[in-house]
Amino acid sequence: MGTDTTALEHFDALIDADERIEPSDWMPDRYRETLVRQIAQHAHSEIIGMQPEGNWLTRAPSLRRKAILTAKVQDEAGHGLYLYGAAETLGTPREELLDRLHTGRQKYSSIFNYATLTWADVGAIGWLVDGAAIMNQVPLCRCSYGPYARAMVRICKEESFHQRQGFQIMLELSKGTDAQRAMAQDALDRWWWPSIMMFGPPDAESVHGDQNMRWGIKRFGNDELRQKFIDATVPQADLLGLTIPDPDLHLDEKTGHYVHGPIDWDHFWDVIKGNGPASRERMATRVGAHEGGAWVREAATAYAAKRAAAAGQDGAAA
Amino acid sequence: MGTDTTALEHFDALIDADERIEPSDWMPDRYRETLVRQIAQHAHSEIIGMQPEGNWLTRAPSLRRKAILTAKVQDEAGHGLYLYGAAETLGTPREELLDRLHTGRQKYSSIFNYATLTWADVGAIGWLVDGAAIMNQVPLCRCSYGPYARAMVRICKEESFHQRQGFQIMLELSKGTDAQRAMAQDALDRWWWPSIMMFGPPDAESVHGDQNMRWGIKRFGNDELRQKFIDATVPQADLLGLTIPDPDLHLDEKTGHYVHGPIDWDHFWDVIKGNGPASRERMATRVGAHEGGAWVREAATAYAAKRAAAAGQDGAAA
Amino acid sequence: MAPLVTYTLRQGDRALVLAQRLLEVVTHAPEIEEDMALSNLALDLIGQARALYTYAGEVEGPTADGSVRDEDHYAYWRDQHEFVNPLLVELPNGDFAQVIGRQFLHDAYALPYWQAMTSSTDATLSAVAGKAVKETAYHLRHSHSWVVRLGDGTEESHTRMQDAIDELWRYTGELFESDEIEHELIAAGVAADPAGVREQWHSTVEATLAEATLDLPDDGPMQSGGRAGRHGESFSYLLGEMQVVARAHPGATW
Amino acid sequence: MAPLVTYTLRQGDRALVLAQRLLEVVTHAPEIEEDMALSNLALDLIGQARALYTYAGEVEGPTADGSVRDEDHYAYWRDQHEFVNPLLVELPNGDFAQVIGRQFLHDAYALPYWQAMTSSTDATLSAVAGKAVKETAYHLRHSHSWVVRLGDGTEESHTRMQDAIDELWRYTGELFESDEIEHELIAAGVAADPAGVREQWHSTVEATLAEATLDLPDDGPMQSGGRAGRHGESFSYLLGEMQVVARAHPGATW
Repeated sequence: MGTDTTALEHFDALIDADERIEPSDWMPDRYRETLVRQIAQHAHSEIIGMQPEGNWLTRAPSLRRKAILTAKVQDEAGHGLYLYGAAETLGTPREELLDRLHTGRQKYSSIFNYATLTWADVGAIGWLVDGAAIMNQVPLCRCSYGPYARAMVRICKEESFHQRQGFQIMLELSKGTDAQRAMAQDALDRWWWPSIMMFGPPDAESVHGDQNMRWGIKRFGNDELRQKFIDATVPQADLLGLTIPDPDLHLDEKTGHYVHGPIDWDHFWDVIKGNGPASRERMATRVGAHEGGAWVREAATAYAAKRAAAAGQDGAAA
Repeated sequence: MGTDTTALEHFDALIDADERIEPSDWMPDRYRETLVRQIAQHAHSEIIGMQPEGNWLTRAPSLRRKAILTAKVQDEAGHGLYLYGAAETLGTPREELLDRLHTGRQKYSSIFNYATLTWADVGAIGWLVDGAAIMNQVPLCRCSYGPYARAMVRICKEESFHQRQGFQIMLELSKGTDAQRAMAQDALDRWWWPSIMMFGPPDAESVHGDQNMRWGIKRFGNDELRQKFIDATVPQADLLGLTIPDPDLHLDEKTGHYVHGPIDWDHFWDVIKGNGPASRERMATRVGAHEGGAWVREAATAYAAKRAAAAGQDGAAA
Repeated sequence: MAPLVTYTLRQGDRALVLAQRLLEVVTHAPEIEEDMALSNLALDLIGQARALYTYAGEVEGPTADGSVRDEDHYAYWRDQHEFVNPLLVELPNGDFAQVIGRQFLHDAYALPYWQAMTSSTDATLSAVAGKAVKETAYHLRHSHSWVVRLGDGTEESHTRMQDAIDELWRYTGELFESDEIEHELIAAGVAADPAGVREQWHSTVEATLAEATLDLPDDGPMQSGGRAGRHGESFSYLLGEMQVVARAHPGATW
Repeated sequence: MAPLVTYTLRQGDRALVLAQRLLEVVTHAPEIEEDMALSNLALDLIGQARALYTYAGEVEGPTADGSVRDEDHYAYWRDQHEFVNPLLVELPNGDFAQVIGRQFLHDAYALPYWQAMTSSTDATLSAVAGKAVKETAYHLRHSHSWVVRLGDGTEESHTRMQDAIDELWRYTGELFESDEIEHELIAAGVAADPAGVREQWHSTVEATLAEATLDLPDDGPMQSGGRAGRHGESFSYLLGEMQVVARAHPGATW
């Protein structure tokens, strides 16, 4: 490869041909930085996302649900690891990325700053939050950056299973006792608006949209994905016999799309800024686990060093 | 006061006249050491004794019972403080006594090394353990050492109230649902033998008995107190409709006393040695609270010193 | 539910939930005197809760079967969303500075609150207030003293105390919220006006923090929701523990 | 209750209670790989418990109303004294060394146990054993590795790991107890002989501790009672938490 211009032309050509950029390819600094941030924040979201559902592992009301939820939380840890791995191919080690999370320089999806108050919240998260995440993530399976796209393919497969399980929980509750139905409705009441906010603010207000679109990091606008999600989800709520907590929600016969009421974007930005109901708790748990576990990681490092030294000596002696 | 011999004669005269020895009186070293140990271990028992019942404060099944139990645990803390105060009059500060507890050099009543597994255990402890403690303690209200005797008078008053409350719990349970009756019987099954062991091994095997009797520290033998307790308690169990877990227990028509089956003294010594079901937990909680609270006590000391220094300066300036 | 019932339950739940947190500390306090003090606090708060729950039952009136809900109904048989305490009192226990910080910020509210309530046009609430004022004065003296000792003690205690106040601050706003439920009660002289209570609270807190050489936090966004039955994640654990024995034996008496 | 039922429940409870303690650690582990490993452990143990509980229900046979007790009956509707797990697995979580220590001492028992049970004359238990052996081999590899890393890591990790093993030791004896309930089952080839299992357990433990530069504790008095339904004080809290949602909705399906 000759000059930077040639490298950029080559890069642009790959992008234009909808081909994958791999770790060994040249890439603009901004592309690399944007991806590191996006992939890392996605990874952080998986890790932090273990907490609201992890909150119900010990209390799951049947052994089958306990097993399914445990498998889900385990998957989320795995997703986090894949994604940190993908981010590491761009040159930043996991430890540095975690440090950015712990010090607030990188964020995670704000949806996880809400509290899971009942067992039905576990169902609502699977149904709505994973549902919204899938909407956001399926397009990323065709993201220009290879390692990220491949991680997303693996993740999307598992996440659609999780979403079905969440919906199953809601279905059982809505067919169940009065108390179960009330629990399901209450969870929907609390998770609906935060879930549709997961797609981010209206495109008109979005900052990085265009460049990310051009680079194949983002494929669809926020509003388009949000609409897609709502159109898919309203019939599911009808099937459950539950009421979406939006009095303005109605079907526009002409367009065939559901029109929703005004979203409280002030609340959205407030939660982004760290004032969500469980924001402090999420970080305290994450940082607490990391700092509390430092002696364990140090021990593992020390042990590995001892083994390496012994192997070195064995090699020398041999 | 002239020579030691005169002091000893004076001391013996007080003892023989059943009068009180006060802190300012001369007393033999062995008398002082024995009392420090006995009073301190009594204090330790009150403090450690807060734990088995404290274990049910958050789960008491009615607000009235919650309040009564809270008051009881608070009283026990108070008893501990009175007793440390009494021991301190003999020259050993509380901090030193607590240190002896925390390092195992001084003990506490072994009865508190058993676990409270259900709400009924709270009733059983009040009924049986406080009942046995009262048997042991009422004679101490006439102990030769003044501060100890006076502390015991205050304590006995409150403890008989506690015992009645414990019996009330058992009464409600035994008149209640099948599950409540079963809970009460199960608690009696687990607390009976440990309670009658509270009086200590048979007099024939007791080490310090005679000297302590002569000094008015101990008034009655272990067997006598144990008999008294059993004679009082069996009719109470009958009233509750509960069965004492001793198949050999029967009334000796001739003597009018209840004869009990063999006591497992091996188990008693095993628990004394630290192998009770909750022995480790009791010490871990106590030592944990003490060590965990060191920074708090240091702060209080530092603050007091600052205030004293400021007052000194004010005094100098005035 | 009638506004007076919700209002009364808010105070009762505030007392009971705080008592429950304090009971968790007993046998774990830094010194025996504090095991005593905290259990004494809890005992007073349980007493307040019992009086308020009993009153709520009377105001709600007989149920379908003719019985009146008693204090234990409200404590053991309501679910999470029916508890309407402010979030401050349900926060999990942290270190002793956090326990004292929560207590102090609460007591500095509760004293002027109960003082104002001695003038309530509701005779029962006014009577509860008469007793609670005396108790709360002692509580505040105790928590104030500890804030000062810890704030002006050692470097470690100062840091812990400041951290505690900083973390707790976002839960203080909710103490002074009022909503439609309370507006008519305030107008009727039944409920204390939160604005007046807040003034005294702030004055007490400002003075105590200054004496303790601690910084007064700036007001930032406030957490809220408890008074509307929306709690934090730790609350369902608290409730589960508190209610487990009672609920295992429906209809039983103790 | 038939000896086979009690015996089966002992194994099922051992698995479920241990899984429950592991689930408490998830999101609090020292690294993400451990959150994964511990949840994977828990998942396997839950699976073993489900199979064993289902079998216990079949062996117990239909109840008065003709229904057979299912896995959820045993998990959610039995009381404390009916759970017959050994005390080791119900111990509250301490630091990571304690969690690993408990796991290792357990896995070193469970592997030879399940290996022996593959030869059980009871076809169901033998089938459960076939699956459990594979899972437990992985579990033991994981816990063994951590014992070695922590024992031969830093001074701090060594101390913590030694302390954990020393504290846990008094709970190991119960794993190898047998009573009248088990004697006939052992004689019939249904149940593994604890003596044989103990030999392999001891051999594994001795080798691992040596590799980890840890001291093998002396056998002292052993704690006991779990297998007879007499638990420690922390167990009622574990059970209360595990069962709270299910018991709040009797008859509901999930």
